[in-house]
Amino acid sequence: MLPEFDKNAGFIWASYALGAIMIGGAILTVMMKARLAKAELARTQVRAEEARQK
Amino acid sequence: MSTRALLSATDLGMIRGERILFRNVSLAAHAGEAIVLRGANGAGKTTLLRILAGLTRPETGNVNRAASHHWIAHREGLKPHETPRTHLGLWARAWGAPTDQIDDVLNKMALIRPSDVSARHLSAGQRRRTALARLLLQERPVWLLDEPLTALDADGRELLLGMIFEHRMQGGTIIAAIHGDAGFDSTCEVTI
Amino acid sequence: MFSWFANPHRFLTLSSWLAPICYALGALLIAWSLWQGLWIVPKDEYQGGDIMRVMFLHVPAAWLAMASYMGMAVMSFIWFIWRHEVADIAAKAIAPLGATWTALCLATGSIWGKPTWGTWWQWDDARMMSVLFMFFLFLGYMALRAAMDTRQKAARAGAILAMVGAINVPLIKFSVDLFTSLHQDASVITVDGPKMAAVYLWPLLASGLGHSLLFAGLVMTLMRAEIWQRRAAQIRARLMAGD
Amino acid sequence: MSASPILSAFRQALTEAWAGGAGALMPLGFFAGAAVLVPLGIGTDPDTLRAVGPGILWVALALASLVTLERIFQADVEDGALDLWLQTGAPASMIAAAKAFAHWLTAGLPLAILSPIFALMFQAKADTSLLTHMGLYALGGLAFFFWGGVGAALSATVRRGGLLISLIALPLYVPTAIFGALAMSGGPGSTGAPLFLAASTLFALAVAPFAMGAALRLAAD
Repeated sequence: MLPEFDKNAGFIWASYALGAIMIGGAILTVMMKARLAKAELARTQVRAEEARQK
Repeated sequence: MSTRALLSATDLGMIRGERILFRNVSLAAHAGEAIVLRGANGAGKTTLLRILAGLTRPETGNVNRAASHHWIAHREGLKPHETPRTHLGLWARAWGAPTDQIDDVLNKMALIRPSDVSARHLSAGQRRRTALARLLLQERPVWLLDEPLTALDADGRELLLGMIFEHRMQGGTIIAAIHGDAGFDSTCEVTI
Repeated sequence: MFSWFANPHRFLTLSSWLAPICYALGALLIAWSLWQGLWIVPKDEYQGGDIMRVMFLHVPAAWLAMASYMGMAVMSFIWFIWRHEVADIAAKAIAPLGATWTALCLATGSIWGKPTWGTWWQWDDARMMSVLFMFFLFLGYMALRAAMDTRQKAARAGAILAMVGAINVPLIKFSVDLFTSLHQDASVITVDGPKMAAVYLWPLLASGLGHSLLFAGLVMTLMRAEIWQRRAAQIRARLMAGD
Repeated sequence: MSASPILSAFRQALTEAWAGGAGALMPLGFFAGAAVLVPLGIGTDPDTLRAVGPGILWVALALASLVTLERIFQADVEDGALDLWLQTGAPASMIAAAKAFAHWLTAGLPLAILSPIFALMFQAKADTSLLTHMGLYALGGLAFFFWGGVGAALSATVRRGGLLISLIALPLYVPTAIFGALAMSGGPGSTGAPLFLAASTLFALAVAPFAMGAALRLAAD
């Protein structure tokens, strides 16, 4: 199923593997950062709400 | 006493990082007046003074400067290699003030003896008096003083209070951030 | 148009639907270009055989290295002049992502260079050298922002550096071009139009667009994270101040 | 816009550089160190040294400029002089340019003037080209001190900002280093390179002061 390449196959797969790792890593960190920030904001808003009620 | 304010600020606000330092602070300094800024350490007294001096950009509000001002801050602006004489000489030339008056300014500030000692070897009091000597180099109506009394001994305080009194008599104004007893009667106090 | 940048709230609503579209479209285009580039497109002996297939990753990364830095510089300029917060948030979000694609470009270029020119780093390659200095400009920007103590100072210092960097990019590019003699001249977009066969060109443009859309989506998500972070920090500050 | 504040800023920077002693001697020591260490590292065969010489001296000049630049604005921030300079009414860019120029005069120019000695150590032929190279080192050094000045002003409030200055200044030094080394290589393109070097230095003199001024206003904010 994978395509057959000539003698430089190693270099080609290495490049694309590196691309997958770096871009995949970027996507994961960005998504994780967004989720953490959103959760942190929600938590802080709840705390602010409680403080206002006290 | 002319009613025109020498320096006025309206609705000043400042934030540091995410913390609101102060909000809608307004003041106006007229000839002969003295405004003392009060507040705990780190409350923003120095920041407010720096806004009035035009060094710091306020978050909200603006400052209207009708007259030139002197700036004497906690960090005196003395280079380690400068002596009182060269320091005053440099700033007299920078401001276009006459340089022949330097000797009697040094005399008035009791700095004749250490006048050629480089700042690195001066005492804190002598460094403070060298900075205060800049006030006499050129006649500027507004004096912005940040904790001017620190590091001054008894006759140093006496000297400064005399200068302040004389400056106000000649129609100048003072805005000073002071911790504790000011030593002069201020027309109004702004607490942050 | 600039007032649009001013309001973080408006940006949040806009990006809530625009970012997913960028992700979807970007993924689609990248997938198609990969499928074409690796499976369909014939080997080109003149360009060194199969190794030229790396270009479907290397060329978009090179394009994004330059485009993202210029985007960051424009955002910095808008923030510096009109103080629109969203512009600063955009510049701050672009930097790490731009640096990632720049690093990717350097890495794939080096891997591509080994079989083609026999060295892992071709000093005489003007484009690779320019991308290398873009990488340093990104690092300098991020290091400077991190070294500042408040958010406002970081924004202002970063803006100054980004603008100085951007104004120097043409000079750096020119000096590097003068310095290098041996180089594979830019085969995609040249004065007399793309010289490449259409069968290579379409996947290349598709992957370029795909990477750009993915990049834009990631920048928007990172900006949303930054806005939430700042909101939380402001609420915490008010809580601490007790009003 | 009276010039007296700018002249005074220039004079203060000049005396500060000389008084501290560090101004002139440290970069010289750094420059000599780099120039002496390299032959020990890459071998002393005359041909390689003659080929590599100009390039090494450019790198040494760049690094020497970074050594002195870290202090020129940081000192003013710490002792409060910057606050005074920003209130003299003179534009911050002119004050910054005066200070950067003063530091070039006390550190960059001496290195350029001494460059023939190091060039001879790198087996350069003792002919008039040494003098023209001296001029090129001076011209290029000016661009180093102005672009490096931007990095120094931006990191004036950063503790141990030296590393940050190098990271910021490195890409900005590239054109000067390339044109400078090319102008001295004698190979193809070396006739036009001095003009490009002059052009890139003029570009630095025109652009860098405004960036330095904005950065100093930020440092005092």
